[in-house]
Amino acid sequence: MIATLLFLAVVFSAILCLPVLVIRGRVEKISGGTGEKTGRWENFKANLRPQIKELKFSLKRLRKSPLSIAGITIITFFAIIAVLAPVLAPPADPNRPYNIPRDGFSQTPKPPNENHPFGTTEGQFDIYYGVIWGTRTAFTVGLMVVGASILVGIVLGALSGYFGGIIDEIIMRVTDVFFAVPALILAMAFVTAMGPGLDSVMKALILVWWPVYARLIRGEVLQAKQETYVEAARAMGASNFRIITRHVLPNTIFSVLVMASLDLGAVVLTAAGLSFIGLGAPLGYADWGQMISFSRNWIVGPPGQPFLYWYTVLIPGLFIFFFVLGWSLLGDAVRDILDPKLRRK
Amino acid sequence: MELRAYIVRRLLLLIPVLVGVILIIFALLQFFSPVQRAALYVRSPQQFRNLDQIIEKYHLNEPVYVQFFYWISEVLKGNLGWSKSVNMPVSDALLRFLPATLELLIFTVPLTIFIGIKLGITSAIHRDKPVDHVTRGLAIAGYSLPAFWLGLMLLMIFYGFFTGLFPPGRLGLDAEMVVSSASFQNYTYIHTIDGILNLRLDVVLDALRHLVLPVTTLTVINLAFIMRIMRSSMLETLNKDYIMMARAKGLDEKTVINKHARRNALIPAVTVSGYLVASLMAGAVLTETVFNYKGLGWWSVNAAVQLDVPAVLGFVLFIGTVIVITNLIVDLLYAKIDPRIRLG
Amino acid sequence: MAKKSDALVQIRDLVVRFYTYEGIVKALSGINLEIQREETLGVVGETGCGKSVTAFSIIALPPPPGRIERGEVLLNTNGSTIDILKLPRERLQDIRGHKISMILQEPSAALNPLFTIGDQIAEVLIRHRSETFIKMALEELERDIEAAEKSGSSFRAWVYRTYAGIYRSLLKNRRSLKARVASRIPFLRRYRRKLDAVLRKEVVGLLREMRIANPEGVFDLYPHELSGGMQQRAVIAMALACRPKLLIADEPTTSLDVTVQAQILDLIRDLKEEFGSSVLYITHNLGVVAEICDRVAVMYAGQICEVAEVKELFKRPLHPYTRALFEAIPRPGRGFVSIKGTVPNLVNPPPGCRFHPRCPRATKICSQEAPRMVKAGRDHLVACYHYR
Amino acid sequence: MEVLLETRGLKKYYPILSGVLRRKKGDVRAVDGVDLKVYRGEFFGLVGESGCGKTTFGKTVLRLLDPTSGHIYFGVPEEIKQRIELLEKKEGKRSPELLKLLKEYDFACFSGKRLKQMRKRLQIVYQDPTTSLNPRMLVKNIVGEPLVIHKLARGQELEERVLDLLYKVGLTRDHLRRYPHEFSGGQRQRIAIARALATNPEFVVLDEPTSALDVSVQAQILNLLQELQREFNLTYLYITHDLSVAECVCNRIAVMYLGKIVELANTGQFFRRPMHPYSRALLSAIPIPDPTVKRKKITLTGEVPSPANPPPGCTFNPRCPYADEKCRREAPPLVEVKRGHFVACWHPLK
Repeated sequence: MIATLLFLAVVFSAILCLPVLVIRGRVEKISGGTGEKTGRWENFKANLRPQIKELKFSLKRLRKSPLSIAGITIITFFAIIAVLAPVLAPPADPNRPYNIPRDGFSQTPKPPNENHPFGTTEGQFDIYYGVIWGTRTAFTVGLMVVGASILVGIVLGALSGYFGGIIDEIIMRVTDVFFAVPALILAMAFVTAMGPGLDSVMKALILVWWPVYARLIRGEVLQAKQETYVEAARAMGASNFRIITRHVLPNTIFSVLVMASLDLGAVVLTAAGLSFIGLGAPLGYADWGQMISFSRNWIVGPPGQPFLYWYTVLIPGLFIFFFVLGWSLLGDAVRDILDPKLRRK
Repeated sequence: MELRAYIVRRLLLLIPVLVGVILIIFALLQFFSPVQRAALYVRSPQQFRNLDQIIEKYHLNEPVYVQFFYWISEVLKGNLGWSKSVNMPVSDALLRFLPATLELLIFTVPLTIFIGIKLGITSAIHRDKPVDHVTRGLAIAGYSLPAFWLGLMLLMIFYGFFTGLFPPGRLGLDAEMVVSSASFQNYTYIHTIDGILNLRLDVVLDALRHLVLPVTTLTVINLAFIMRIMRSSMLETLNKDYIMMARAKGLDEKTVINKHARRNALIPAVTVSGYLVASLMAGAVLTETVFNYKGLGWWSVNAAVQLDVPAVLGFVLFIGTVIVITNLIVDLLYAKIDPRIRLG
Repeated sequence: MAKKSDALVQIRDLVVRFYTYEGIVKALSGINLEIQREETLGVVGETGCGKSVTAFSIIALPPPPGRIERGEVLLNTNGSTIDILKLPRERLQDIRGHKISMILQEPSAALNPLFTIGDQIAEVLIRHRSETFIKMALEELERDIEAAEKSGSSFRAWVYRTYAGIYRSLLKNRRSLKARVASRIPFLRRYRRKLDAVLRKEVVGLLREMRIANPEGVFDLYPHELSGGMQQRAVIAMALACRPKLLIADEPTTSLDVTVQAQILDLIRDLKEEFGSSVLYITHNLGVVAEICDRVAVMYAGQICEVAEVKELFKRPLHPYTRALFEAIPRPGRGFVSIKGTVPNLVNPPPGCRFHPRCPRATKICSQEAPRMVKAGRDHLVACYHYR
Repeated sequence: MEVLLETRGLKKYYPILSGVLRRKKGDVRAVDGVDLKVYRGEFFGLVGESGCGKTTFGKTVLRLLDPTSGHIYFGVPEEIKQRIELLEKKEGKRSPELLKLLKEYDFACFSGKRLKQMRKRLQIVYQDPTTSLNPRMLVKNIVGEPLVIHKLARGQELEERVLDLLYKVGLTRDHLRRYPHEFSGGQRQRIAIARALATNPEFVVLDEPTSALDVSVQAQILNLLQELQREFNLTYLYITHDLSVAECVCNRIAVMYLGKIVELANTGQFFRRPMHPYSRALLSAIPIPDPTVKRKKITLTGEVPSPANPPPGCTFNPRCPYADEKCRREAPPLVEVKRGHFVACWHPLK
């Protein structure tokens, strides 16, 4: 598990600092870095000032639109839960924190009481513990899949968009194939083949999700390629690699970020779907999808009180809903702000 | 003529995609031992006994490309193997469960597209006014709702609280009796249509009652998809000069929006509706499981859970073909609407 | 200062502001302008001086996110004077495309790509002159009915009579329910064919007047199938379809080639004579102004600095900015004279006369209070304290 | 006067693909065989209407577009060009010696290292300042990029050279660390010019540098270009459709029509007495900023035919009032009718 956390941190930082790195001309800095010590530092600070001004402008706009405020607050709320999970719900067995503690084996869910603040599910899994650690699973799955898909998508998308010709034709036909079958169904097939379990779900989702980014980036690269400043760079004698990294990607990276935030929600949804069907996490693993599947036959209470077992259905469901809602709101708001046409209006 | 060339080129592009889907499925097969793969070639239950005889017959332990050749010839003959979850050949199972999913889609697709476009346009016209924020918020909420959870909640309210108002499953017990009785002529196995054809209003009503919840779930989930595209393409169109010109011609706002703006804004929506069918299929899988609405989705989930590989792969192949064909139809529709493509 | 004059259009104290994220752009601050009958008034100025905004505001269509804050646009037609900006939406739409119509700079963008040229022109005719065409259709129907009765086929006569009935109801009320229902029913829908035929004849005649080769063929073409010049001619046909009193032309030839521009300028001049309409011609090219305009207004940063008869203006430019504009015209052997400084940012424009930061003759008063329009000769107004 | 640029039979065709297998059905002949000499230090004007191929010619000369056929010589001695022509006639395309010579001197055949080295000597300034600068790059990096690519300066020295370039084009130190969208149109074009001068080139293609700017800003840029030409002994290929500006700024003018040069002359000769019917019509169509002058207008009928299927013979014949049977059959060559005055017409006007 520590390995996944480490990998998680690397992927997360890759996504975040990739644009900053590329924009600020870090690459150029290294190549031109001989100047004496102090020169480099002012240079670094001086280079950063306009970018900060630019960022401030976007943040000012972000604060204005109501959708993005809601989005950001929800995401920060979940991030805090994910980080503080060991504190909020101390794991019984430290090196297997994702297993929900069971309090007996009876099949009827018990309502919320003092040592199970959110009650227990069918099979007495503590909902509170499961939901808290479920947040961490959601982040892991979401970031891993989106991160990996972005990396694969950028490479293939940039290649097929920039060079066109046969490469473009092949990569595009492969993405068409993946688009021909919906993500959930293809993932289902992969998981059946590779056997259930969270790792195979993640592998399946990465396999299924990269075409989305390959096609998005290819479109953006095709568009950026026609811009005059790319032809001007060619006129200067810039190499293809330099053009892609310094001109094409910095102008397309932002739409990838928008897609990433929207997709993070979609990935978590699909993963939860798979767990709901029973193909995702093993029994007792802290995963929202699985917790909802426990509540399947308890949605209709006995004749008298229809909502007797409301907690087994409602609580995990709300967690998924708000998690995905947060990312979608943020993605939608950021898209409006970053859209060059609307940006200056 | 440009349009004919466009169609033929789209058809030719179809073939590599289909081959691609088949290759993926074949690649997945390689995860299994020859014994499990033998199940693919079984036509009837008794054949299960002499599996090794089947392994020789289809050279299952020979190099991959040889197996591929035999496997393909079987698939083209329609033999997709045996589904142990429903004890019938995969191809027959496909035919048996298809009508149910079709019935679900007949109601969901038009509903989603119609409401999606309507909402998209209204929220684009009243940009940044309360209407816009509300509709966009609702659509995003719809998009973020997990399909299966929404299904459960709807059941809880309309089936639990209002005790049996809109039940899950496909038909009530008595309607089931009528449908399976001899007098009832099953033309399409789509109960609403058969009911009408057999003039049995009660069957139709009962089928509709069972359809309400799954259709709502699917529609709410996919609404945001169409609405967002419609809204941004409408916003773009409204800034165009010919809209300004239409107003300068003295046309009233309604004509400007409905005649000039809407048609141009529809073009991107049409190209994207290909993906809508794909996401509806994915949604159907979950919805049918929640409402145990015995359609293709329900069957595929059961097969997946019981590791009934031939069934799942047969289902994926079928869905892939269906979506590729719908994409083709959408492309042709796109060419028909936009004269710039049609006349090249 | 604006007395009750016989001018066709009087713009009084027009103020337009744009509400953008960077702040409120004061696009137009108090525009006063008059357009006489059968006159071509040129509006000249650099990018961002507000000439297009003025044009669009005349028919109350300021480009978004602009809003008309204050001012009147008085239209004097057959005796009555109405303020267009205060008109209810319904009456405003009756004027647009009928009394005042527009042609834009990019012809390819001004035509809807999904409709044929004929459709888009007929649309204007139906909107504003539907009575004349429905009457024409009725006359033809009457003739068909007699012919049908003479030839004894009573069924066809009956069909034509029902069509005539629908047209009469359309005459009474443009959105008559009967006509709308009829156009839904497959068989009855054919009643429109007669009206379409009449419209087609009219539109083809119009296209021929625009000197378009093969007007019959062009009627059924889509905009992307025409060249730039042809597209602009179609837009002009659309604008002049209802014999408007005023044609607003927003740089119609800037995106065309020189040779095609010459053809379009000739066309506009001849049609102006023939149709007897006034033209508000907006451009930044002084050569075009000299060739086609009778009177010229020079605009700078949302204010009008000088208005004069064209020969007078070219002979004796009084306002320092006008003088600088004429200096900047490239003449061989004299190199290029540029105006120092840059166009001001209109979010917080310079106080007083907005040209004072760049004006060689600016004094203290120029930066305190905006100069008023002063009469400096026969038909020559200038807004400057130090004109000479 | 040393010939800096010479093109021999330069052609650039775009294939028209149609039908199912995207078979080539024909060619759009954007540049259809152009022989042109530009002398060092000249302000050479290339004029014509849209679609005549002037921009394509400019970009092909810089190898931003790969020519279909023909040669491009930059500062190549005369006898080498003769040698190549001779070899081509005698031994045809395959002769090894010819290929060696071409590899060595014909810019159209350069590749890899040699092509990159050559790029230092050639630069381009585009029409629309907003799209020719990378919106997400600081001015410092935009102007400095050519120096970084050719490794001419690094770190502090790079910043000094960039600052020096900005001063030359009339910008200051505090413009260094700003994004392009914070500048006016005129200032952005100055940045583009600064970038073009970074590797102090010899030959600069100006692709309608001022047509997107207002008259007053245009004047500033044109003055700047003339000063820079004097200071750095630059040679300009000035592409424009605005003849009134060309008259003031160019010393020689070539008129292009449908991919071919129809007339080439000194500015004075050209504007006093153009000899090709198209040039005369072109000049007469320019509106004169003087209301008192009513000049005789030769308005051409119809519009520029599409370069996909140009008319046979002289491509101007359908619109030419003097066209006769010969014009319809045979395309006229570019002939030196008077000293320095070339016309491609069977009946040049007197």
